[in-house]
Amino acid sequence: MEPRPRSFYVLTGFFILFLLFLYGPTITIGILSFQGENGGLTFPMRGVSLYWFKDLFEQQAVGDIWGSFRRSFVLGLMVMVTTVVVSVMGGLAFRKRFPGSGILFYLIITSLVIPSILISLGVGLMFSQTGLTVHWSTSGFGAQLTWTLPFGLLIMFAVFNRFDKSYEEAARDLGASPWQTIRHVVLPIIAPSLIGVALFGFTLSYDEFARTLLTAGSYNTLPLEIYGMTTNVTSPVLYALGTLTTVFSLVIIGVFLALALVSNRRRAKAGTDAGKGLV
Amino acid sequence: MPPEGARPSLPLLTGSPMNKLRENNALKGWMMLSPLALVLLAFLVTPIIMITVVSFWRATEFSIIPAFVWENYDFLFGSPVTYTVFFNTFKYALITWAATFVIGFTVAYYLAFHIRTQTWQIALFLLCTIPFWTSNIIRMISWIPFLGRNGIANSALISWGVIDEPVEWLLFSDFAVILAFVHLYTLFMVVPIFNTMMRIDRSLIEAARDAGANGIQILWNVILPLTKPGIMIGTIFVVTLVMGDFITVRFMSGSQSANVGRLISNDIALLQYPSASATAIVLLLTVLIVIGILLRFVDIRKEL
Amino acid sequence: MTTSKNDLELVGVTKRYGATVAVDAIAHKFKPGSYACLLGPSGCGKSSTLRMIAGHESVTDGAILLGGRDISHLAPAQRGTAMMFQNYALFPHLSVIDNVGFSLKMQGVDTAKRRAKAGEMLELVDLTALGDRLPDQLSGGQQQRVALARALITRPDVLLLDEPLSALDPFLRIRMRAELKKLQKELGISFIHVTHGQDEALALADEIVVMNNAVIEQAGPAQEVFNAPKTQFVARFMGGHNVIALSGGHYAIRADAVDVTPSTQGVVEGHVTAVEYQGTHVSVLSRIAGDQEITALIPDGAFFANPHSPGDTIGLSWDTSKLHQLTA
Amino acid sequence: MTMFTNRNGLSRRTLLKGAASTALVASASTLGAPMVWAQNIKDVTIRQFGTGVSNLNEVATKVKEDLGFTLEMTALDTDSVTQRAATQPNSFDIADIEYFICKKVWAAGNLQAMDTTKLTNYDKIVGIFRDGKLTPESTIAQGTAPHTVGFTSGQNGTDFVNEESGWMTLIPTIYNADTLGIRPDLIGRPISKWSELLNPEFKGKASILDISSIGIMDMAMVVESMGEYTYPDKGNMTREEIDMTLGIFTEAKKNGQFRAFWKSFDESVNLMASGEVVIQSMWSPAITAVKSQGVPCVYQPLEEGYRSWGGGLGISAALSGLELEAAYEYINWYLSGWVGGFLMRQGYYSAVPETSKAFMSADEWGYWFEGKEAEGDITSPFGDKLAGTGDTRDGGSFEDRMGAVACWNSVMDENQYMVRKWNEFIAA
Repeated sequence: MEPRPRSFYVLTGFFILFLLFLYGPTITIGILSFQGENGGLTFPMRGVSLYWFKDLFEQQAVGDIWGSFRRSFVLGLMVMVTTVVVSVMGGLAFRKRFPGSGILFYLIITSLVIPSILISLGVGLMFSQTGLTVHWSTSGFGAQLTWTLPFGLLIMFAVFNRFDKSYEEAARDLGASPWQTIRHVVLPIIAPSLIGVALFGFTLSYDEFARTLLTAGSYNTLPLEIYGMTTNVTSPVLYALGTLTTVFSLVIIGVFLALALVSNRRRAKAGTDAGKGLV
Repeated sequence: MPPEGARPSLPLLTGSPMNKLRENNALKGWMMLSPLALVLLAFLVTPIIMITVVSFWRATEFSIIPAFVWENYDFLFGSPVTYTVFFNTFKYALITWAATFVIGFTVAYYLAFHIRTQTWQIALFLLCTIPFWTSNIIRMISWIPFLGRNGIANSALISWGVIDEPVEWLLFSDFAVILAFVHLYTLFMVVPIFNTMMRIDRSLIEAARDAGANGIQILWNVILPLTKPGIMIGTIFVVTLVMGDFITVRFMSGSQSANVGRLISNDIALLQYPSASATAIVLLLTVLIVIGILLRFVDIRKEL
Repeated sequence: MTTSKNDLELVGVTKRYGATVAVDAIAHKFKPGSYACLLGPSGCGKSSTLRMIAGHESVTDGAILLGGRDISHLAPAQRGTAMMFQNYALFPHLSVIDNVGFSLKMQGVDTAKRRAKAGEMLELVDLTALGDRLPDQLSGGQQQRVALARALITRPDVLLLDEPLSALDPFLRIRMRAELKKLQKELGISFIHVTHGQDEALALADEIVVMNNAVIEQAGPAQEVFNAPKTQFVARFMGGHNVIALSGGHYAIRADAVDVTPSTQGVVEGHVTAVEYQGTHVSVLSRIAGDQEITALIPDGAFFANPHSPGDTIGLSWDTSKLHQLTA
Repeated sequence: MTMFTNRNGLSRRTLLKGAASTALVASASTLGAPMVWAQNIKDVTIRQFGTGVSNLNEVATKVKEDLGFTLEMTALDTDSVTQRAATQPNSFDIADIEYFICKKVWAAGNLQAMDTTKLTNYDKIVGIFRDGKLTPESTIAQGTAPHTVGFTSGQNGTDFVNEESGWMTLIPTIYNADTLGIRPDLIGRPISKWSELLNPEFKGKASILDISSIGIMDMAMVVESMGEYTYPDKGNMTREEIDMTLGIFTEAKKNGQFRAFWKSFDESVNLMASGEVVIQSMWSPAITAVKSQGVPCVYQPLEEGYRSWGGGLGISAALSGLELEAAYEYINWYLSGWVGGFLMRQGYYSAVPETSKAFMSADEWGYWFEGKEAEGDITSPFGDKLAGTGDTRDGGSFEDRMGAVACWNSVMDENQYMVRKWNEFIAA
């Protein structure tokens, strides 16, 4: 092993501090969610219990946590699928410049940088002025896409910037139609990145607050419900929910990682080099 | 169609067939992009137009009335508070940017250049991202028991004898706001910088060392300039997220400070949509100008 | 004994990565002021050796001496070596002139002086006109010359070149070969050039060091290594040789020392398996008893006067004095 | 046929069932036999929204039990409630809103007037919501007193009338008298005036709420108490009065008087419980929540009286037919006592206290309504202990508290101006 420079140890120290900073609140939440039955939202702990987790599964005084969780989950899946499909199509199309592609590109950037509250306000106004009813699966869905699509597209741009075009040329030489080329060559090669896009699509949606605020309609999504709870709930059940949603997010990441691993392993078994086409 | 038809370099394909091909490209491109274009049209362009239109409307307590008046803008530009609030917005953006940049760059640098195996790089990187999967709101409010007058930080400092009286400015202050921003958004800086750093050819570092550059010189003359695209992308994320925020400032300042986002959200809460729209339009223009300036330094499409 | 300042010696130099030995206790003294090639197949340890000399990899064991001092633990810039990288490693964000002047900038030389100096170097490599361009606006050959200028500006005693020609097309490669050789002669410093191409090594090197499996198989003047390979590996790797197992052991014989005769008149009888026209020569590949293959390189005139095609039975003959016994 | 809008994705089967029973209702209604559709009402879903104060899931559960139909509850913060009531008429069937919000949204036409003859307990509703007087001798407090926005001229009225016209805008449900909450242990001396909020003694330890229409009233109470100014009508300030009031508070804010402003119930609880703040405007259940964490907290009655608020249920203008009937049935049930008892045991008051009495123990009634000493532990409906033997309620009996109301939460004519100035105050 090469010897470590002194800066390594300094930076390791910095990195550990950074992790502490990052994890501080998460750990605080984690600890406080095991607060005893009579404990409050702040320290000190009054005993240790699973009471608040149990409480989470019983009916709350207000709101509907599990309903909102279900909606957020469904919405997350909707957004995820749409983001993947639209981003791939967009990424493919954007490889060539054509009239209008520049404008669309700047729209994507605008969509990425526009303050989220504007989307919320604008979509809300648009629906109310045209007499449509806002609903999480229509206006909320669209509003979230304005945030997840630019993300997905940026990832796809990065992927296609590094995509070796000779694979496609080879496929075409071998008589593949454009669709076959995409289906049998391009998609398998970019599959690992698609898992990334899907993960982003899901989690960005699952955590989105501002864009859903005025566009979700009668039924809350989970972040809205949590926000609502911060206005009404004064018990550690809020932290139990926080801990549980973190665990849930971790499970989701785990599932995606496992998917990536499995697909890699299957490839390795099949002995192909797919996925290596990205240089 | 013979396969050669796809090769525009053939001398046969000049003139009109070439044009046809180009048209075809545009058509195909637009067909592939139509879902994207539709979403952006329906949920980005139309809402912006809507906001622009409404910003000229009049409002009552409970409803908005189509009109064409400048009173929302007059009020906005006429109030000294607007300038304070815009100043605050820039202040938060700038300080948060500086902090996230220093932290993000250092962390990315450490991961990219001091961690040797890719497995460890990925593992440590994932470790950084885990806290970002907790709900933002919960992450934010969990600072409160930490920073409060009788919070963990103050109790610890007092028990160590560093201070005698609880430090008040830890919570409900600009410090708390920026701390929360940095906490929420540093990852947006780490990811793109790490990504660009990972693509720096290691032989460039060796070449610099060969040329006699020491660690700091390499950092300043090679790594920093080569990381610029990542820094720019991270900057765009952090600056726009901070400038558009309205929740963090409210929670962490104890409602004592405001940025433009809060001005808008307060107006929305009070059903003053035209006034909110006017402020939103001004905010949007401000953000777009800032981003426009940043984009002059980096070709996002090329650098991804 | 005098030691000149570009006297480079490797003493038991070893590189281990965990349990893998990349370079196994090699020892060699390079001839001062000469053009040396480290030749070998990929993974033989030649690049690691070069990088250890340059200081980009630590030496696990042994020492590297330059001009009599142990440089094994010095920083790259303090060694008196300079390295030219395989892909040139030009800084993409700096102009040609700033790339060349980079090391001066690191020393804190002021801009005017730096630029003047860099200009001189560019003149040396014939690129004065392109000083303000960015690297990716240059052709491969131009980039290489910039890299050369950048390495030479430090006035190294030894210039280390890591497969410098591999990224060029064949024409350019041959031209650059000549230029490198010329430059080395002019500057009078040592060049150590890593390559896996024996033709490149033969064309350039005063001294060839053949490496295989982490050790030096043979080192010596180019002609000696080519004409008198010590081992089967060297004989095969240098090319142009047949390795034949005879009763006394393994022997090498140059392909152009093998004659094709009618089947009964040769030392051995062989069956032609392939005929390859190579311009000035024709290579005739044949199989002899014991399942050995022998290549004979016949001047094209001689061949076409008496052509053979695959399947023919021929005789192969040689002057036994041209047989060269191999040690391993 | 407007009776069965296929809103909640009713299945074909329910639609058929509905159609069949519509015919039955049509034929049976002349006979006055609502029993027929009672079978069918189980399929009805009523969507209600409001603040977390009263949009409790227990109520929905009880409705399912007692009435058979489904009540969907959405709890929002005060601002979102206003927003939804005013701008999203299709997103609810019943709006659980405050009277001052009603003043804002009634004219938007999103709600329909309710026929008091269909309300079984109308006569038992307390005077506050009918003629504005708790007792015949009471004076009516300033601000948006509920009775001033409680009635409209007729079925399709969009105005407000001052007399009991038989058509109500909101059916009153819940109300209370608010005052300052304090931490007696950290203050250590009696507090008796609103002006204490700006006392420099509490610099950096005071708070008020950041909901303009409520906050401005608290401010007005403070300004009057300081002797700075006496408002002709706190509930309807002039621009000068607004500027002056907010000016005083902006000054205090700049001097660091406030630790934070709160917008949600939970924030006020945490500010108080953690000791960040020792004196602030507060809502009664928040005091309860602080106490249940074992932290001493008092809902301090003050010399100048209380700032009061009231809420009620409004019916969406879009509601008709069977669902409208269900809504009336729900409202009648709401006033019949169970909910009242449930709310009163948390420290609010029911609009029809006498029906609620049946759903409270004598001790609870004595403690919460009559201001008597508790004879045993007083617990909340959720089982938390709120008071022990010998404790009395802060502020005393119903008459003592509601009789000392100085003003009601309100929306003033210059509301828009006030809102903008409030926004500036927060941003200053």
